[in-house]
Amino acid sequence: MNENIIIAGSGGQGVLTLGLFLAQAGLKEGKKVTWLPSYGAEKRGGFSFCSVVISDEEIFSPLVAYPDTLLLFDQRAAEAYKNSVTEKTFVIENTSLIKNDVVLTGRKTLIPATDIATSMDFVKAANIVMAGAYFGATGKFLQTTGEQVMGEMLKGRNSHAFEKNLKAFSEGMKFIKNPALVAGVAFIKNLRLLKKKK
Amino acid sequence: MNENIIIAGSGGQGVLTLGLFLAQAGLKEGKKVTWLPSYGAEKRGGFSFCSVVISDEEIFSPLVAYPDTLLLFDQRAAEAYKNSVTEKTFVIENTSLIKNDVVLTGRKTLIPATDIATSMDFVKAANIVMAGAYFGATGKFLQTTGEQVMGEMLKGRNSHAFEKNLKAFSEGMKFIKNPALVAGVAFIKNLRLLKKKK
Amino acid sequence: MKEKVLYKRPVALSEKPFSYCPGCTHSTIHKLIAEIVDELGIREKTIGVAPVGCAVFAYDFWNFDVTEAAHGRAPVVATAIKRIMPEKVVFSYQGDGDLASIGMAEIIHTANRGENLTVIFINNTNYGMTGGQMAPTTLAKQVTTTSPLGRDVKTSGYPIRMSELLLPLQGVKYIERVKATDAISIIRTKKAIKKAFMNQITHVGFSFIEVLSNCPTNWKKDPVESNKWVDETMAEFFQIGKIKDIQ
Amino acid sequence: MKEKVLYKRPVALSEKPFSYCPGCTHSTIHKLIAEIVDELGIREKTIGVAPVGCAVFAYDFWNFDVTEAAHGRAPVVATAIKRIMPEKVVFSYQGDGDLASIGMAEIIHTANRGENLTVIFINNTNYGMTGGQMAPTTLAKQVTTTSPLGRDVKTSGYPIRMSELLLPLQGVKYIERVKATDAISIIRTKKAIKKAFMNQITHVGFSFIEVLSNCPTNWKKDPVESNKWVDETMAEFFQIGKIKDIQ
Amino acid sequence: MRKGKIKIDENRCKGCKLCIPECKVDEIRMSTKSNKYGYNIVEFRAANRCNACTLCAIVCPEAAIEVFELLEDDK
Amino acid sequence: MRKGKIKIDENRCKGCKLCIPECKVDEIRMSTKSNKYGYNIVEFRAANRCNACTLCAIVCPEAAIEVFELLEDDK
Amino acid sequence: MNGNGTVFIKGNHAIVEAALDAGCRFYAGYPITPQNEIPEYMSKRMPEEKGVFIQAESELISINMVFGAATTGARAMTTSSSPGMSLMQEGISYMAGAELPGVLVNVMRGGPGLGNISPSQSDYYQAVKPGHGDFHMITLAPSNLQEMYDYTFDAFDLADKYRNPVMILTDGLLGQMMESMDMKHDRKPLYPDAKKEWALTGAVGRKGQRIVSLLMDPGVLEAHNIKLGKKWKTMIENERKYELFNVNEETQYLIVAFGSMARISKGAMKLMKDLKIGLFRPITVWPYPYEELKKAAAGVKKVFVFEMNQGQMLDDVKIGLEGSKPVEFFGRAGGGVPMPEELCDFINKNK
Amino acid sequence: MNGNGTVFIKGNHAIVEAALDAGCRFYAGYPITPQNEIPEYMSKRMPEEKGVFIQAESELISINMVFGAATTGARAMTTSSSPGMSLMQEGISYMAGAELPGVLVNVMRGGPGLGNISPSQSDYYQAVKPGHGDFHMITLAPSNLQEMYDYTFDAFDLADKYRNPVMILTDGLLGQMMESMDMKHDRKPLYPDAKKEWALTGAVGRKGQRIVSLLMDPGVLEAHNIKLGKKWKTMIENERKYELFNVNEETQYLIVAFGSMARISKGAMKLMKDLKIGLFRPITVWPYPYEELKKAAAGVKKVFVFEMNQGQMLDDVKIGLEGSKPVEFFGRAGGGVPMPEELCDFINKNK
Ligand SMILES: Cc1ncc(C[n+]2csc(CCOP(=O)(O)OP(=O)(O)O)c2C)c(N)n1
Ligand SMILES: Cc1ncc(C[n+]2csc(CCOP(=O)(O)OP(=O)(O)O)c2C)c(N)n1
Ligand code: SF4
Ligand code: SF4
Ligand code: SF4
Ligand code: SF4
Ligand code: SF4
Ligand code: SF4
Ligand SMILES: [Mg+2]
Ligand SMILES: [Mg+2]
Repeated sequence: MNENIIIAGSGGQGVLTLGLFLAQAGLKEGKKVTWLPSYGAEKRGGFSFCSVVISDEEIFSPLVAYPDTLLLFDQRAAEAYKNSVTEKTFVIENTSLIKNDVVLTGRKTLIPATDIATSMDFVKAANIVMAGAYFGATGKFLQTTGEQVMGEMLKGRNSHAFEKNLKAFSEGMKFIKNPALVAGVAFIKNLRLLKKKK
Repeated sequence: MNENIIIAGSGGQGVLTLGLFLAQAGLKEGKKVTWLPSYGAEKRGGFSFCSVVISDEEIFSPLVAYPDTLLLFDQRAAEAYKNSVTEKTFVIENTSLIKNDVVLTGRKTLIPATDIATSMDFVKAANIVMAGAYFGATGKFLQTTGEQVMGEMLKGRNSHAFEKNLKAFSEGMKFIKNPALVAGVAFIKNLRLLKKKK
Repeated sequence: MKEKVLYKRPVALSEKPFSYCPGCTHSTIHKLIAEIVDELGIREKTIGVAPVGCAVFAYDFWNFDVTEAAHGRAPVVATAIKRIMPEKVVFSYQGDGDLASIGMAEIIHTANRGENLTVIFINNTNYGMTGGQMAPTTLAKQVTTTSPLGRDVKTSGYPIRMSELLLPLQGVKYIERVKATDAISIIRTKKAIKKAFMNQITHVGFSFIEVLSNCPTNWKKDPVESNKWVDETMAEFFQIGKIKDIQ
Repeated sequence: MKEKVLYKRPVALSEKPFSYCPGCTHSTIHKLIAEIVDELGIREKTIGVAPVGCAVFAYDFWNFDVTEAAHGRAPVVATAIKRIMPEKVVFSYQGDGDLASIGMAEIIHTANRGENLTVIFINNTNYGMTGGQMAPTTLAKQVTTTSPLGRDVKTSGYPIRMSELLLPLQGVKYIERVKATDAISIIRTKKAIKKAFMNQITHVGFSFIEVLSNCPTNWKKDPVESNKWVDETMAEFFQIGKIKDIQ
Repeated sequence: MRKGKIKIDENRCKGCKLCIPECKVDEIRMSTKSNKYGYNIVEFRAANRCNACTLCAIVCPEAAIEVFELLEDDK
Repeated sequence: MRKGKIKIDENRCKGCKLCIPECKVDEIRMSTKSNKYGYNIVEFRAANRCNACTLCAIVCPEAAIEVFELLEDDK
Repeated sequence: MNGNGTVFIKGNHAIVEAALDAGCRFYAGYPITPQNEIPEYMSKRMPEEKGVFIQAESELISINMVFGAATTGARAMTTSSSPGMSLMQEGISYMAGAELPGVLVNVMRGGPGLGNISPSQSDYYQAVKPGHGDFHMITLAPSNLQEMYDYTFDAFDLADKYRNPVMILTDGLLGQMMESMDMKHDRKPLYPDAKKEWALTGAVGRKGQRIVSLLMDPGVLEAHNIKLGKKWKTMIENERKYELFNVNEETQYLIVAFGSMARISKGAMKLMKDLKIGLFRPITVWPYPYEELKKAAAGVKKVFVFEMNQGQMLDDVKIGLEGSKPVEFFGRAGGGVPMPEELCDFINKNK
Repeated sequence: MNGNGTVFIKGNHAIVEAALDAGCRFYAGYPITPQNEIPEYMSKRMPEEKGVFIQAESELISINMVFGAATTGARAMTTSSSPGMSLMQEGISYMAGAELPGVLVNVMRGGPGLGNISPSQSDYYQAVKPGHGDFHMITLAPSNLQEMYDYTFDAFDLADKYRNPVMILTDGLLGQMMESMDMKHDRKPLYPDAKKEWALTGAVGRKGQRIVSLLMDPGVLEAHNIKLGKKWKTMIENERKYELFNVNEETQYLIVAFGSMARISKGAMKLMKDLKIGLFRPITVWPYPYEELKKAAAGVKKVFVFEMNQGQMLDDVKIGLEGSKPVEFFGRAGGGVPMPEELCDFINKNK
C-alpha cells in the first residue's frame, strides 16, 4: 500500500485534524505514516492543507504533489489543487462549498459534507463527514479502525462528543455508499466533466 | 632613513600626542610616516603607548616590535618594554617616574622630564620635554621642524600656550645636550648597567 | 430620489480585501487610518511602517507608501524616514508582541527622543500571528498557548501598560488609550488617531495611540463576544482615556 | 595602647587594586557591595553579573562568583541564574550605557517580571569605557565626544530617568536613587544597597538602586570637582531619594 | 426622519456580525448566502427604516458597507 | 575624645584627594611621594587629632584606608 | 501512543521530549513560526519536570538567558527560526568565548529578511560559520523524527563534553511533520552527575570564580583562542558524523544532501533504481566530514549536491572534493521544497 | 593638511570623509572600540554637511535606522566592531531581502564574545556568510588608508548599483593608525541623481508602493531568491577585485592575505628578497576571486595563507585552488598582530 493523500480547505474547517485522523488509521493498521500540515500557523482565514502518506515502506518525502486521494473542502481549495489531479487521483469534494466544478480530471465523488454536518446541528464535523466519505469510498481502512481512532482522539472528552462524531462519520460513509445519493449529486456536477472527457 | 619609535607610558601623560608630534615632524621633512596608538581607549589609567614609523620608503607594518628609539615615561612602561630593547635601540627614560632601572641593554639617555615640566609649573608638558630630549639626543630632525610642527598643532590656541610648550621643548633639548647634566643622572643610573655589561 | 453618499470606502485603501480574520480590530484600524489620510489629504505624503505580526501585510491594503520593519523595529525605521524627510507624515503601526515585547527598547528610545512621529499600538493581549502565545500585555490568569494554566504573575509579571510606561518621558506629547468595539468608541478612536497625525503635521511631536483590540481567532471567541471581552475585561486593567496631552 | 580595627578592607574584595580611574564611583560601589556581602555573610552564595562598561572587570575585584554578560543583557543573565538557584543572592551591576541604552528592553522586562533580584545601576551620564560618548542619561547641553555642541534635547531627547521609568511596573518593589559623593551619602547608599539585598533574601522581590556616579576622566574634572558636579548639577535633574518601596 | 439605505459589498463581508447590533432599527440580519470566500454574510433588510446613521458602516471592519442618504428629488 | 589612627595602603592610594575634605580634623594631606604606579599619594599627619571617625575610610574608593581606635591599655 | 516506546509525534515535540530526557531543565524561547510548538509544548512539559520555562521577550533575551543558565551548570536550551537565529549571533559567540555549553535549535524557514514560513535550508552558512570571533559550534542536521529526538539528546552531551554551544539545524518540514519514532526515556545523559567545577554555584569554601569572555591582558585572549582552536581540532577528530546510503564500488553518481533534502533525495533514488546512485549525508554539517566525502566520491562519475537553498553546503563539498570530481548543483530557494521527481529530472538531464 | 589633497589621517576618520564625499547623508552608530572615532567625528562632520547623525541606542537600532533611511533612497551608513556586527545580522538580511542599499563598516577586534579591543580578522566568516537566508553582500577589505577612503566611497556606489548592502571589512589596526592619503573631494558618486523609483518618498501621482521582505504567496519568495541569486552572479562577474604583488613567472611561493595582514606580509617579503615570493590579495573577499587565485598560484611551489585568525579565509583559498597546490596556514588569534619577522620565520620553516 502506498497512499498519498492531500486534504485542502480553509482554516477552521478541521483539515489538519482530518489528516491526523487518517494518519492514525494508517498507524493502527500497521503502516508507516507521515503527516505534514501547511507550513506554520496561517491564522488569518487562509489556506489550510495537509499531506498524509501511508505506506508499507519507509517514507522519504512527506510532501505529496500528485495525490492518490484528494479531499477538497471548498472552492478556493478546488481552484488551488485542480492541477495536482492526475488520471489516477481519486477526488472527494465537499459540494456544500464547491459550487463551481473546476476539477476536470481524475475520478471523483461528491458529498455535501458541510450541509450534512449542519443538518446534524454540528457544522464543525464536516471534516468527520469527509472522513466517513473517505472510508466509505476508498475502502482502504476498516470502518472499525476509524471508530477506534476516533475513540482515542476524543479520549477525555465526554461520551456525547464521541457519539456525535461517530454519527457524523457514519453519515459520511452512508452517503457515499448510497449510489443513488451520490449519483444524484454527481450526476449534475459531472455532466460537464463527462462531456469534456468525450 | 628608517626610524621605528615606541613611546610608552600611562594614560594622561601625553604619550599619543608625543607620537603625533614626531610623526608630523617626519612628514614635514618629507618622509613616509605611520602612527599607531595603543589599541582603543583604555580609559582607566592603563597603559598608553604608540608606534611611530618614519621612513624614506613605503611602510608596511605600522607596528614596531624592536624600536630604534624607545621613549619610556614611567616605571610600568619600563617594565613592559625592557625586552623589546636590542643592542641598536636608543632609550630615552623619564627618570622622574622611573626609579628602578630595569632596561639593561641598548644605549640610553636619562632625563627627569616630569620634574623639569613640574618645575616650569606645567606638569602636562612632560611629553614635550621628552620631545625636546628626542630632538636633542638623536638629531634626526631639525629643531626648526619641531618648532613649526608645534605651531601647527597648537593652531587656534593662544600664543601663551605656544610659548610655554616651546619652552618645555627647548628645556628638553637643553638638558639632553648638556653632557654634565645628563652624565650626572646617567652616571648613577647606569652603574648597574655598566657592571652587567662587563 | 437622489442618493447622497454618507459613507464610502476610503480612497487610501487598496482594493484588496483585508486578510485579517472576521471582526479583527486590525481591519477597523486600517480602515480608520485610511479615512484619516483621505480627510487630511495626505495620501501622497504619508509613509507607513508595518510591523511583524498579523499586520505585516498592511502594505497590501493601504494605498500609500509602506515599508515593513523587522520585528519590533518599526519606530526606528520610521525615525530614519522622518528625519530624512521631515515634511512627510510618518507612522508606525505595531502589535503588542512587536512593540511591547521584542521592540521595547525601540519604542522607548524613539519616544524619549521625541521623534515627531505617530505610533499606533494594537494591543490584543497576545501574539496573534504566531498562534496566540502570551504577550507582555496578556492579562493575569489569561490562558494562551504558552500560558496553558493562565498567566502566572509571579513568574511572568503583570501585564505592561505601555501608555503609562511612556508617560514620564519628556519627549512624548500625546498618549491616548482607545478601543474600537462599537461605533461610538470607533468614532473616538478616529478622533484620537487624527489628532496624533495632526500633532505630527503641526510639529507638536511624538504621539502614541494604544488601541485595545480583539483577536477573535486566538481568543476562540466570536467577534461580538471578543469585543465584549475588550469592553468588560481588558478595559478594566487597561483604562481607556487620555493619558498625556501637551501642546 | 591597644588598637581596635574600626574599618578595614572587606573580605569579599580580592587583593587586586581596582583598575578604575582615581576617584571613580565604580570603586566606591564595588567596595560597598563587598562590605555588604561581608556583613550579610553571603560571600558563598552571592553571584554577581558584571556588565560591559568600565565595570566589565568587576570579576577581578570581588571575591565571590561573578559572570559577565553581553552588553546590556546582565539582568536576563541574572534572571536565569536566580531562577535556577533561587536560594542564591544574585545581582546585576550595570552602567547607564549598558542598562539605559542597549539594555533597555532587558531591564524593563526583568523588572516587569518582578524577578527577585537586585540591580545596581551606575549612572555617570556617559559611556565611560569607550571614551565618554553621550548616553541616554547625559544631561541637556552636556558636552560629550558625540555631542560636541552639548546634548540637543530636540534631536536626542531629554535624559532618561530610569528610576522613574520603572516606577509603574507592578513587579518592582523597591527603587531608590542615591549618590556617593561624600561619606554621608555613601553611608546612605550602603543602606539602600543593603536593603536591596535584604529584599532579595526575604523574597520581597525586584529592587533597583540608581547611583549617581562620576566619571572624572571623561568629564575632564578631578574627583573632587566631579563629585561636586554630581551634587550640584546631576542631582538637580536626577532627584535623590526613595522612589518606590513596597514590602 | 432622514431616510437612507446601505449597500453591502458581498465579497468583502466576512459575516462578523458586528454591524447587526449597531443598527438600532434592525435593518441588518444574517443572510443564508455565502460569498466567494465561503463566508456566511449579512444582508440589508431594506425595511424602509434605515435612517442613514452610518453606524453600521463605521463599525464594519471590512469597509464593506456604503451608506446613502435618500433625498427627496424636489429638495 | 576617642583617639584613633589610620593606615593608608600606599600602593592602593590613587591620590584622588576625596579623603582630605572628609577629615574634619585635617589629619590627611597630600604627600610628596608617588607609589609604584606613579600616583602622587596622600599621607596621614599623625598629629594626634584623629578621632577614628572612619569617614576617610568610608569615602576612599580604593579601600586603601584602615582605621584603628586607640584604646588605653588599662581599659 | 503506539506502545513499546514508539510514538507518532511532531518534530517540534520530539525536540522537547529529547531535551527533557537529556536533563534539560532550563528553556527560554520566543515565538516564531515554524517552531512555535516548541515553546508551547515546553510551557506545559517543563514545569511538569520541575524545570524553568521562560517565554523570553526576544531572541536576544532567550540566548542570554541560556548563557546565564549555563553559568550555573544547568543544561539549557533555546530554539528559534532563521531571523531569530540571526539575532542570537552575538550571544552564541559569547557562549563559545566563555566556554559555556548549551543547545540551540534552528527550525529554518525561507529568507532573507522576513521571508516566509516554508521550510528551507538557507541558514547553512550562518549555522556553520556563526557570529564574530574565532569559534566553532558542532551542528547536527537530523533528517527524520528519530534523529530529531536522538540528536537533540546527543547535542546536550556534546555541549557538556566540550563546554561549547551545539546547534540542531533543522527546518519547518521536519519541525512540523509527524512520524513514528522510538522514545528512549531511559537513555542516560553522559556526565549527568559530573561536577561542573567551573560553574558558578556560590564560592563555598573557595575563592570567587568567574565566567567571562573579555580577556584584555596582552596575549591572554590569543592563548584562549588557541585553546578553543585545539578543542575544535578534537571535535573534528571525534565528532564527524555522516551516513552513506547505497554507496559501494558500483556507485556511479553520488548525491550529497543533508537534513530534509537528504530524505527527499532518497525518495528520488527509489524512483531511479536503474541508475547506480549513492547518497552521502553529512550529519554533522560542522565539523564537516570532508575526507569521508572525498572517499565516498572516489569511484563515482559525478557528484550531485542538492540543497533547499542556492548552494551553501556546496562550498564544503568543494573543499572536501578538492576538485577531484565534477559537481552539479540543484537547489530550491525561498522555502521551495522539491518533490523527488524534480531531483530525478535534474539527475537525468545532468548525469 | 599637507596640501595638494594629501592628508595625514586616522583610518576611522578617512571612512567618515569618504562617506561624506560619496553623498552619505544618514549615519546611525553606537559606540564600540576600536571604531569610536567614527561616530565621534561623524557627530561633528555630518551636521556640517546637513545630513542626519543619530547616535543609536544599540546596534539593532543602528542597522534598522539604516534600513529606514535606505527606503527613502538616501545614502546611509552604520559602523561597528565585531560584537556589534553580530547584532546586525538580522538587519543585514532584511536589507538584502528588501533590496536596500547601505554601507556597513566592521572595524574588527578580537573575539569571540567580548574578547578584547586589539585588531583582528576573525569576523571573516561572518562577513562573507552573513545572516539568515540566501543572500550575499559585497565585502571589501582595504589594506591602507588610501583604500579605507577609496573603498568606502566605492561601497556606496556598489550598494546603489546592486540595491544591496555592502560591507567594508577592516580592523583596529587600520582604523586606529594614521597615514598619509589623497582626499578626493571632487570625485563624483555614481548615479548621484539617479531617481530611485523604488524609494518611498510619498505616493505622488501614483499608487502606494512598498519595500518589504515578507513574500508569503507560494513561489513568490522563491522567485525573489532566484532574482537575488542572479544579481549575485552579476556581482561575481563584475566586482571581483584583487591585487597581485610580485607575482610573475618566477614566483615560487605565493602568500594569500587580505587587509592588514596583506601589508604585514609585504613587510615580510621585503625582508626576504632572496626568496621569490608573491602576494595574492583579495580586495573583495566576497565575491572571492577564486579563479584569479588559482591562476596566480599556477606556477608556484606552495601557497601560504596568512590571517589574523585561525584560518577563516583558508576555506576560500581551498575552494579556489581546488587541491592544485599545497597550502600552509599561519595565523595569529585573539587580537595578536604579527611582526613581519614572524611571517619570515614561518615561511623559512615551511617552505
Ligand atoms: C525576530 C523575530 N522573532 C519572531 C518572529 C515571529 N513573529 C511573527 S509575528 C510575531 C508576533 C506578533 O504579535 P503582535 O506583535 O502582538 O501582533 P498581532 O499578530 O497580535 O497583531 C512574532 C513573534 C519574527 N518574525 N521575527
Ligand atoms: C554589543 C556591544 N556594543 C558596544 C560595545 C562597546 N562598549 C563597551 S562599554 C560600552 C559602554 C559603557 O558605558 P556604561 O554602560 O555607561 O558604563 P561606564 O563605562 O560608563 O561605567 C560600550 C558601548 C560592546 N562591547 N558591545
Ligand atoms: S489572528 Fe487575531 S489579530 Fe490576527 S488577524 Fe486573526 S483575529 Fe486579528
Ligand atoms: S572612565 Fe570614567 S567611569 Fe570609567 S573608570 Fe574612569 S572615571 Fe570611572
Ligand atoms: S445606516 Fe444606520 S440605520 Fe441604516 S442600516 Fe446602517 S446602522 Fe442601520
Ligand atoms: S460588519 Fe461588515 S463584515 Fe461584519 S457582518 Fe457586517 S457587513 Fe459583514
Ligand atoms: S578616621 Fe576620621 S579623624 Fe581619623 S583621619 Fe580619618 S577622617 Fe580624620
Ligand atoms: S581617598 Fe583613598 S585613594 Fe583617594 S587620596 Fe584618599 S587614600 Fe588615596
Ligand atoms: Mg498582538
Ligand atoms: Mg556610564
